[in-house]
Amino acid sequence: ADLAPLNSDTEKDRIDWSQLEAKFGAFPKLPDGTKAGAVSKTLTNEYWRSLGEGYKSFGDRVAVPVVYQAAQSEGDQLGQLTIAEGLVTQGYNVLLVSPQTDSNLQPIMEQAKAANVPVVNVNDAVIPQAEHYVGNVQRDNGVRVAKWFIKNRPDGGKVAIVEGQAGVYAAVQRTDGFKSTITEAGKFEVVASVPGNWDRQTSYDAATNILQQHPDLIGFYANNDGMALGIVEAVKAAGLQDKVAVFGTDGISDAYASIRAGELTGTVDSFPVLTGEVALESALRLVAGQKLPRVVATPQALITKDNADRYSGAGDAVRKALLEDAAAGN
Amino acid sequence: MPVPRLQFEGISKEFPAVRALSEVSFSVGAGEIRGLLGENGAGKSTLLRILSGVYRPTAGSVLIDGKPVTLNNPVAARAAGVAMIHQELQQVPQLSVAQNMFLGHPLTRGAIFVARREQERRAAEALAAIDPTIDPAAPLGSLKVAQRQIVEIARALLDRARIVAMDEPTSSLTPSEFERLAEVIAGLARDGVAVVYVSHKLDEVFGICQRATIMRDGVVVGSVDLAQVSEKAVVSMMVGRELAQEQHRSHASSEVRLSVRGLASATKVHDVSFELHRGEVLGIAGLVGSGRTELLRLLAGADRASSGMVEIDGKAIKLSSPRNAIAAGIGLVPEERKREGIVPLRSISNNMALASMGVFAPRGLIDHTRLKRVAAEKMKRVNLRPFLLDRPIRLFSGGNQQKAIIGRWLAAGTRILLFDEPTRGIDVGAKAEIYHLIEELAAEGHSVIVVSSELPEVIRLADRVLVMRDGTVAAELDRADLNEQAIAAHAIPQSETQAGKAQGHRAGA
Amino acid sequence: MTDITEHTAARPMAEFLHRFSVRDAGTLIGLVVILAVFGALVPGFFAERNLINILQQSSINACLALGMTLVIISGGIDLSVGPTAALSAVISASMLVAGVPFPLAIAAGFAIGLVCGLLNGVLVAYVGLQPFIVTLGTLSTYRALALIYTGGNPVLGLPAGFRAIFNGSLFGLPLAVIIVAVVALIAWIILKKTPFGEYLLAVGGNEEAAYIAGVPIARTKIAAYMISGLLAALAAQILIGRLGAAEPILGNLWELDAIAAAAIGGASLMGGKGSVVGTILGAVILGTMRNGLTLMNVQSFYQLLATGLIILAAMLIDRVTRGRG
Amino acid sequence: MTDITEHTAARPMAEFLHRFSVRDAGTLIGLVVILAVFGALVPGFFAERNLINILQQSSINACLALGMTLVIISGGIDLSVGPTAALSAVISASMLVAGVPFPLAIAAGFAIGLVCGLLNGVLVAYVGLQPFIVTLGTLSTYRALALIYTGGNPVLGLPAGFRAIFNGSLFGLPLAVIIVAVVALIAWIILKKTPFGEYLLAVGGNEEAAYIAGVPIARTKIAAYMISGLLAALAAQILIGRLGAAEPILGNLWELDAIAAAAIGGASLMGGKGSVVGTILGAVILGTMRNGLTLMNVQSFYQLLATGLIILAAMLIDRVTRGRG
Ligand SMILES: Nc1ncnc2c1ncn2[C@@H]1O[C@H](COP(=O)(O)OP(=O)(O)OP(=O)(O)O)[C@@H](O)[C@H]1O
Ligand SMILES: Nc1ncnc2c1ncn2[C@@H]1O[C@H](COP(=O)(O)OP(=O)(O)OP(=O)(O)O)[C@@H](O)[C@H]1O
Ligand SMILES: [Mg+2]
Ligand SMILES: [Mg+2]
Repeated sequence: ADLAPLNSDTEKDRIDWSQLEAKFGAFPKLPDGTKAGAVSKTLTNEYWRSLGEGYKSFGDRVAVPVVYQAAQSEGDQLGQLTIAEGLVTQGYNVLLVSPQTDSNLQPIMEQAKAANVPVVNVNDAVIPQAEHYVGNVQRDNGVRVAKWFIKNRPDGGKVAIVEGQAGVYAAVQRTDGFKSTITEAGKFEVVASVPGNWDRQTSYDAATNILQQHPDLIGFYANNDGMALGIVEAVKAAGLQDKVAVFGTDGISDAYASIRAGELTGTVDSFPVLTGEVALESALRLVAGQKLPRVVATPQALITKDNADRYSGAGDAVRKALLEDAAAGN
Repeated sequence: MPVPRLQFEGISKEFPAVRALSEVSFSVGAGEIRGLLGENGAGKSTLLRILSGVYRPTAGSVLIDGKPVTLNNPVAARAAGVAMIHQELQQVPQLSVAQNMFLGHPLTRGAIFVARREQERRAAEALAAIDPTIDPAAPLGSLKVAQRQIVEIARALLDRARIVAMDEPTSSLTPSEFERLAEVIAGLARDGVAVVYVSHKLDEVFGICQRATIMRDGVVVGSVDLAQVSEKAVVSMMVGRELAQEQHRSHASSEVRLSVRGLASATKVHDVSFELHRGEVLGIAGLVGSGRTELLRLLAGADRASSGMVEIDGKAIKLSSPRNAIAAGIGLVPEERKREGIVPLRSISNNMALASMGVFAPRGLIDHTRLKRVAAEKMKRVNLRPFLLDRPIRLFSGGNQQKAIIGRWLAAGTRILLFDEPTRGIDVGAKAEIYHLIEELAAEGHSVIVVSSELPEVIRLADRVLVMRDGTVAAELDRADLNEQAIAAHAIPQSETQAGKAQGHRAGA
Repeated sequence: MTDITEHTAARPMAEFLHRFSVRDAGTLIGLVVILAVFGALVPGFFAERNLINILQQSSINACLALGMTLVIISGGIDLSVGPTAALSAVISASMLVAGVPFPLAIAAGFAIGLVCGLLNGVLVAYVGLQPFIVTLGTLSTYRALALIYTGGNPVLGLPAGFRAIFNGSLFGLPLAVIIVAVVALIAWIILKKTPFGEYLLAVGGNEEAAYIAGVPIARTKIAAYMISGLLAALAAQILIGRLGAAEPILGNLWELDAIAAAAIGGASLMGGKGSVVGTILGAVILGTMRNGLTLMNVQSFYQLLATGLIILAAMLIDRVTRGRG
Repeated sequence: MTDITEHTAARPMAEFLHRFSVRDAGTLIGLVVILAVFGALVPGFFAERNLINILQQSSINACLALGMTLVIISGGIDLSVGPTAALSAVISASMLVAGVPFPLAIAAGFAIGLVCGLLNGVLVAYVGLQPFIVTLGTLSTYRALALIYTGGNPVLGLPAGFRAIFNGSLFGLPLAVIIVAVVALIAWIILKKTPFGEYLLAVGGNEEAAYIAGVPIARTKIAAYMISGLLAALAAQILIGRLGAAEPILGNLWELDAIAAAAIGGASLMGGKGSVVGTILGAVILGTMRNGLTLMNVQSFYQLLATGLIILAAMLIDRVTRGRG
């Protein structure tokens, strides 16, 4: 039976991560010698390294070895495919993949199916044929930041977006979520939406130019934290740190540090370590024969100076906080 | 007997697959001007390149003033007192004349900045001896070949060396420039410098050298006192046989093959008209810069004419590219072989076949067997040496490269051949072969145009001569009227005729 | 006389060198060394399945590198292969999704490749701009066109029939590998056996001399870029057949891999020199390396390190086997 | 006689052309056209503040492009500038964070740049490998080293005192701009006034002739790569001063911008040609374009398109003003 192409943001067959245990019971016993292979986008971004830590910590907990590989750079699509194919041939019991693009790991789906290995698509780009997806809703990143502006800047004003690499799924979705939400609110004007190419320096220059043209700007939204931190420096250099709010995405540790220091206004943390744990847990449940829904949604939260401490403790503390959030329904 | 200034002892040099020099030994005294003669590929340049530190010998040693010297690189050679003028111009077109002359050992101010003015002044001094009109500040790339060669000579003079090696320094020079160079060389000799002088122009060698060393196939066949021997004897030592003195024979018919009317280029050629017959050899003489090369390039389609028309066999043709010209049966053997002639990394056969690839590939694929066969045949005809058809052409001596280019047009079945200085840098033996070849081509019904600055060459070959001056045809001389004085009289602009008269036998350009 | 015997004796050797040059032998030795090292370190490296994997994974780069080799031989460079592939891919794909018959959609993709190459070629050959900078400009331009055309979204849902064309197997070998092998054979024939190949070598070797000898300089150069564009389009078809989707950002950094393969294989960026056999070996070296490093589970930073070092090592090995100059 | 007066009359003109070449004038016209277009379209484009912005944003690329120009003139290319900068940045930064005195940490960064350049230079000059492929190899290698050294993390928290060094202003101009202007002046002097500058031109223009003339070929090339490495390190210091953090992935694709600036400014990738003035103008053209497009809020796909088209247009304008050949 052909599956409909997956849209992780809207798929009906989904479950929140917090409900896994409730619905499918305690973690099952695995066949002996189970090992998991994981391919990430790149290790040059802390987000993906944290995801790997999540795999590893859950793997250690249930005594499953996890191999975690990554392409040499973001955008190295064929390199990533090569890696994934290598993992299939090497006989891992389950594959966790975070593809560079929606389609570059497509051939893996077929090869893995032939080898009877389940594949879990973890975050970011979405393989249309994916039978299993664990991750957050990309669009929601932008939406959350837009909502902060709507709530905290009731008078509205000019805002600007600094985008990631042109054409990348996460960048497109996040930008769109922010833009449409804030535009609908009425009082805001998106005066610029320009490429930052995931690059700190490019974002710095772009922000400088935007600020110079719109000194009355009230905020920036950047598609990731690295770019947001570049923007923060530009804002400081322009002497506007009290007037301009800057938001990033991902929740890397530097972003937390900057938030605590009162420079970065906030970021949307999607909790990569926890996501990694949940993803591996889901994957191993599949290996054990459980039938999970197609999408397991992982949490995210808008982090600002007020709540930074709540979300930045050791793994279990965050897990607890997020479980509370989930129970509270936000 | 005093210690010789320069002594070669048992020098051998092997290249992959070629033994260029074996056991070369001879010596040159201080104040001596020694001619070094030999056919193309005899190993003259290789020997001098060893002397100037560019190549290292496989065996043997060089002694200067009786002491063995190690010449591992050009800097060491210069430090040992050797200056060299290379056969291939070794210059950087982007730099100025003065910068080129001082390249590698610039004059500096405070050991940091180049003393540009001082360099230009000294360069001008050195140039003045031969051609004072060259501007030392001009970019070298803007100079004509002849001027570049003068710069190369002047550069060697700057060094105040104990030994000056000159590898065909006059291949692009006019006789009057040669006269001035001869004085300069005599001056060097008076100062005790040992000069080694390589040239294919025997009259030059006889004019300025006391003795000459003659090489053949990488070995020294002997050194002779030039006062005691005839040119003919020297030539037979060089080529290993007697060269028959050939007389001009005309094969021209009355049938007009090529007809040119009012041809002009945007820059240098004005209103040139002439006819070329089947089987005719038409010489074009004139001063350097009179527009001869440019005229040939127009006919070869390499440059675009601004006006005029060209007919072949009565049919008007458009010469908008070399391809058109080749299709119409015209082929050019260019003046600057290295720059416009050869594709250095490709073999002799491939260089030969380049203009007639279509012929060798009737059904799209190159018939290599046929190509090899034709190449072997044509190259035998032009007497390529060494006879290695698959060897990259860059490894051949200049004369042999020229033979391959001539072979190119033979293979392409060209009916109208344009030769621009066909024997520049080519030895007497090969020269005779090329003359012979040109005659054969004419006899077969080809039409030939030969541009040459060597008047004896023009007179030897041509059925008829056009003399060019300032881009126009100043005169047309029939065979009966051909002599050097007549050509010179038309070639030299009137105001200069007085000065020009002084230059006796080769008052050509 | 002596001359003649000498040269007949030298002939067979020269003939052999002509067919499989010393330079290619150097590259082959490089490949053998790398294979031996991985074979020793990675169990199952020599499994048939894995060797086929290596070939398949090298095929796209090999395809591009062949076109790149021709361009490099002509004295140029083509940085725009990735975006050309992307543009060709998204246009073919959107036609396929719209139900256009396969041959037409594929032909359209190839046409795009040719047009992209044509533009590069015209700017280089007729306008006389530097190849590096022309294709740097079109690199951005073509990518932008692909993004604008798709609005940045991937084109999904390619028909299964289409995918089968480029994605099947024949005699146990992936079709992509066979296609690229055929392309390599054609490229080899072009370079060794046709006037056009000779013209490429001549134009890259000495443009002025080639001009005087009647070589159609502009047409030769343009043809080289068009072939490069066409092969980029072919690579794109193979890839979208494999992936089942076409993305506007496909082909990122392909140019560097293709240039590396050509250079490892002996092409000189000064023009006039390059080898089809060498380029294929170069592409397989790069593919082997990636495969081997992945199987050894080398972390990505160290893989990057290894990539760099192996490019340098391959060039060094080659330098040594071939001797100076 | 007439000759002599003629050529002395021609001297001042030649002198002038020597100082500000026709080619540079072409580039200047290109810049003026672009400025005029943006000035007409973007209100406030000519505000002093914005012009300073443009200079500041061009400064890093200009700094790299100057080194690139010298390398290109010598007949080479340096693709590894970005990773060299990254390596230098993270090592300086981690020393700064560890409390090492500024001068020492900065010197260490510069030393890294020099060493990276030295390695490139040695592989090109002594081993005789192709510059493109050597620096393609070191591009990966140096990047990998930067990533391994930092584990992929940025180095944060640079001391404010350090940041002030490269981030201040003088006479209303950002220090970065002044530093790069001084570097440009030095580069100009090197190229026009010193033996080394002549050697660069000679080596790139005709290596064989330069060798025969006794130019120290290897040392000249190595020095060019070392200067390029040093300027990459300087660019890195300026950047981390500005951003307050050093990332191992800093400098991605810098090489393309630097090459584009040099090429727009008239450097020929065949070697022997290039101009300091032209390169600076080229860098400012690229900077102006980015600035103008951002101010016009051009959507990212169209910015990419504009980047590509403007590189092509700049080359075309230049071609026209300069005439064929
Ligand atoms: N770099 C090289 N590699 C291989 N063979 C070479 C090389 N240089 C010269 N030769 C060969 O060495 C021989 C001697 O060449 P050389 O240039 O010394 O001759 P020459 O006497 O100067 O000739 P010409 O009068 O044409 O200048 C020739 O057979 C030539 O092909
Ligand atoms: N590179 C150059 N730069 C400037 N002027 C040149 C250049 N080459 C040739 N010229 C000019 O063009 C004119 C015609 O040169 P051309 O080479 O056609 O003369 P030629 O009669 O063939 O001389 P030669 O005997 O040297 O070949 C000369 O007067 C010369 O001043
Ligand atoms: Mg010689
Ligand atoms: Mg001439």
